[in-house]
Amino acid sequence: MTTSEKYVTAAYLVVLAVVLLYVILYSFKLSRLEREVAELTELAQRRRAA
Amino acid sequence: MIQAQGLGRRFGPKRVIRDLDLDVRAGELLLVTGPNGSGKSTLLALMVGLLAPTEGEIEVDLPRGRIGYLAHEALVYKELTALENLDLYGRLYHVAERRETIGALLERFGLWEVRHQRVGAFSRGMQQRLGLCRVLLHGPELLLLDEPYSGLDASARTLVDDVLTEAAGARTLVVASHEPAHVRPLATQALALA
Amino acid sequence: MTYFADVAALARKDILLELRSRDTLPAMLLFVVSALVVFHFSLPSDASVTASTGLLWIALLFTALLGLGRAFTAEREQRVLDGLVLAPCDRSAIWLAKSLGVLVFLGVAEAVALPAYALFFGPVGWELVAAVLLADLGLAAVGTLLAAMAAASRARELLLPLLFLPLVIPVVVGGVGATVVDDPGRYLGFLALYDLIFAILSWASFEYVVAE
Amino acid sequence: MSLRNNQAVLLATAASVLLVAGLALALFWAPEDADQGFSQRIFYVHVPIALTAYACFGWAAWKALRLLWTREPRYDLESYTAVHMGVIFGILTLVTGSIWAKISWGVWWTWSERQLTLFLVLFLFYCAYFMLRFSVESGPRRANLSAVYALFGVALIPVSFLAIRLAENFIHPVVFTRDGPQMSGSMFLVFCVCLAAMLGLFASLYTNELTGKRLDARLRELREAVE
Repeated sequence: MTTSEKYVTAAYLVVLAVVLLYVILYSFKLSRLEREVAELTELAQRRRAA
Repeated sequence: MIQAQGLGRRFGPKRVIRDLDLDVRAGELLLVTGPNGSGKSTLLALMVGLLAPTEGEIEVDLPRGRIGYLAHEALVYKELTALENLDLYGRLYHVAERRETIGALLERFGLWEVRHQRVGAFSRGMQQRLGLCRVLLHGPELLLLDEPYSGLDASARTLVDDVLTEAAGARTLVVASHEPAHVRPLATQALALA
Repeated sequence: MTYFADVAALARKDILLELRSRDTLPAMLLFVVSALVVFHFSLPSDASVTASTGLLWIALLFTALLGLGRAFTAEREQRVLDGLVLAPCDRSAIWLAKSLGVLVFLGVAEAVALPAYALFFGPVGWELVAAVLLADLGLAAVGTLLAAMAAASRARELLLPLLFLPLVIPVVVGGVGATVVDDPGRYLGFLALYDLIFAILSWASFEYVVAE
Repeated sequence: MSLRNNQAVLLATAASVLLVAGLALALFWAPEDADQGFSQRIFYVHVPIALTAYACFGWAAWKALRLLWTREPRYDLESYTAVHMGVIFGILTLVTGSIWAKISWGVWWTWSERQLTLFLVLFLFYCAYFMLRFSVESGPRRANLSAVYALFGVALIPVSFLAIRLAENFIHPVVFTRDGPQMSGSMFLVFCVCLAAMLGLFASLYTNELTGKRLDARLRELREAVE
C-alpha cells in the first residue's frame, strides 16, 4: 500500500467513523428518551391512581 | 375588537397562558387580575403583538397606530428629556399638531415644569405619568394598561381614574391590575388568571 | 413619504442620544488610533505594504464592532425597542436609521484613522478611501442587523463578534484587495455587490429580528 | 403515522444500498486516473460530501424562508436539523479535503484550494448559528433569529466563494491548483452514485434526527400535561 493509498483508505474510514459516531450519539439520545417516557408513564399512572 | 381562541404562550418549558378564549367588543373594558407571574403582562403583550402565541391565535382588528400600550417600563429613553421622548413618539405616530398635543398632555399629567429634564432623573411615579402621556399621545381606540396604578402617589392615582372614566365607553380598554378596586366598577368583563 | 420621515425622526433621536451621552464616538476614535499605534509596534521594520494595509482593515473592522456593540444598548436598557416596534412605522426604518447612525460614526472614526495611517505607515490612495467607504456600507448594514440579533439574546457582547466576523470576511478581502492590487476596479465592484446583496437582505429581514 | 416511519425505513435502506454501491464502485470498479493513480479515488468521497453540505445549508435556508413566510413553528426544527447536518458534512469535507491536500501537495492545509477555504468560512459561520440558538430562549423569537441567520448563510456561500477567488491574486501566488480532475464517462457514473449515496445519507439522518427532536418536543408537552 503506497502512502497515498493509505491516505485514501484513511479518508474513507474517517467518513465511516463519523457516521458510526453519529449513530452512537443517537443511541444515547434514544435511551434518554426511553427513560423519559418510562418516567412519564409512571407519573401518569400515579396521577390516575390518586 | 379582540378575539382569541385557544390562546397559549410558553417561555421555554414554562407555560404562562393556557387555552384562553376571549371576545372583547369595541367600547368594553376588560379587567385582568391575578397574582404576579400569572401571565397578565404576557396577555397584554400578546394583544399588542409584541409576543406571538405559541398555541391558538389572537386577533386585534386595529392597525398598530390605533393602539396604546402602557407596560411596566415607560418605554422612553433615559438620556433624552420628557419633551424629546414625546416628540419622537409624536413623529412616529404621525400625530397632528404634535406640539400642542404634547403640551396639553404634559400639563395634564403635571410634567410641564420638568419637560426639559432628563427622564433618567425622574422618579418612578413621574416616569409612569410620562408613560401615560406616551400612550395617550396619538388618541388610540384601544388602550392596553399594564398595572397603571403601580408606583403612583395619591394625586397620580386620581389622574389614572380620570383617564379610565373618560375612556370607558368611548374607547376599548384592557387593564391588568393588582388592585382591581378602582377599575372593577367600570369593567364590562373580568378575567382572573391563575 | 412617511417612511423617510420616520427614518429621519429615528436618526435624529440617535444623534441626539449620542450628543447627550457622548460615549460611543469618542471611544471609537480613541480605539482606532490606539489600535494603529499598537499595530505599529507589532510590525517588523521590513514589513510589506500589504501587511500594514491588512492591519488597517483589522483596526477598522474592530472599530465597527465596538460601535455596533453600543448600537442597541439604549433601546435595550429601558425596553424602548418595544416602544419603537409598536409604532405604526415600518420596522425596517429602525434598521435604516440605526445603520445611518453607525455609518456616520464609522465615517468620523475613519476621518481620524486614515490620516493617522498616512502618518504612521504609508500613503493613502484614492482606492483605499473608496474601498473604506464602500466597506462601511456593508459593515453598517449587516452589523446593525446582527447587533439587533445580539441585543435579543443573553450573551450580547460575546455573540456579536461571533456573528459578525464570518460574515464580513468578504469585506476584508474586497477592501485589502482594492488597496494592494494595481487594478482595484474588480474589488470595488465586488464590495458594491456585497453591499447591495446584504443591505437588501438586512432591510428585508430586520422585521423578523425585532418582532415575533 | 405509519407512512412516516415507512418513509424513514425506505430512506435508510436506499441510503445504505447506495453507500455500499458507491464505495464499492469507487474503490474497485472506477478506472485508474491517468496522472494521480489510486489517490484520485478520494475524489469520490470528498466532493459528494461537499455538495451534500451545500444541499444541507440550502435546505436549511429554504425551511427558514418557509418559517418566516408561514410562521409555522415546525419549520424551525427542520431548519435547525438541516444546519446541524450541514455542519457534520462540513466537518467531513474539511477532514477529507485536508487528507486530499496531504496526498496531492504534502501539506495538511492549503489556502489555495478554494473549496476548502470556503468550507472553513462556512464552518465558522454556522458554529455561530449554534451559539445564537443557545443564547436565546426557545420560542418564536429564537425561531425568527435562527431563520434570518440561516438565510444570511446561504447568501454568504456564493459571495465568499467569489471573495476567496479574488483573494488569491494578492494573498499568495497561485502555486498549485487545478480545476477538478477530468472525468471520463465511467468515472462520472461512479461519482453520481456516490453523490446520490451522500444525499441519501443526509436525507436518512435528517429524518431520523428530526423525529428525535419532535419526540423531545412532544415529551415536554406530555410532561407538562401530566405534572
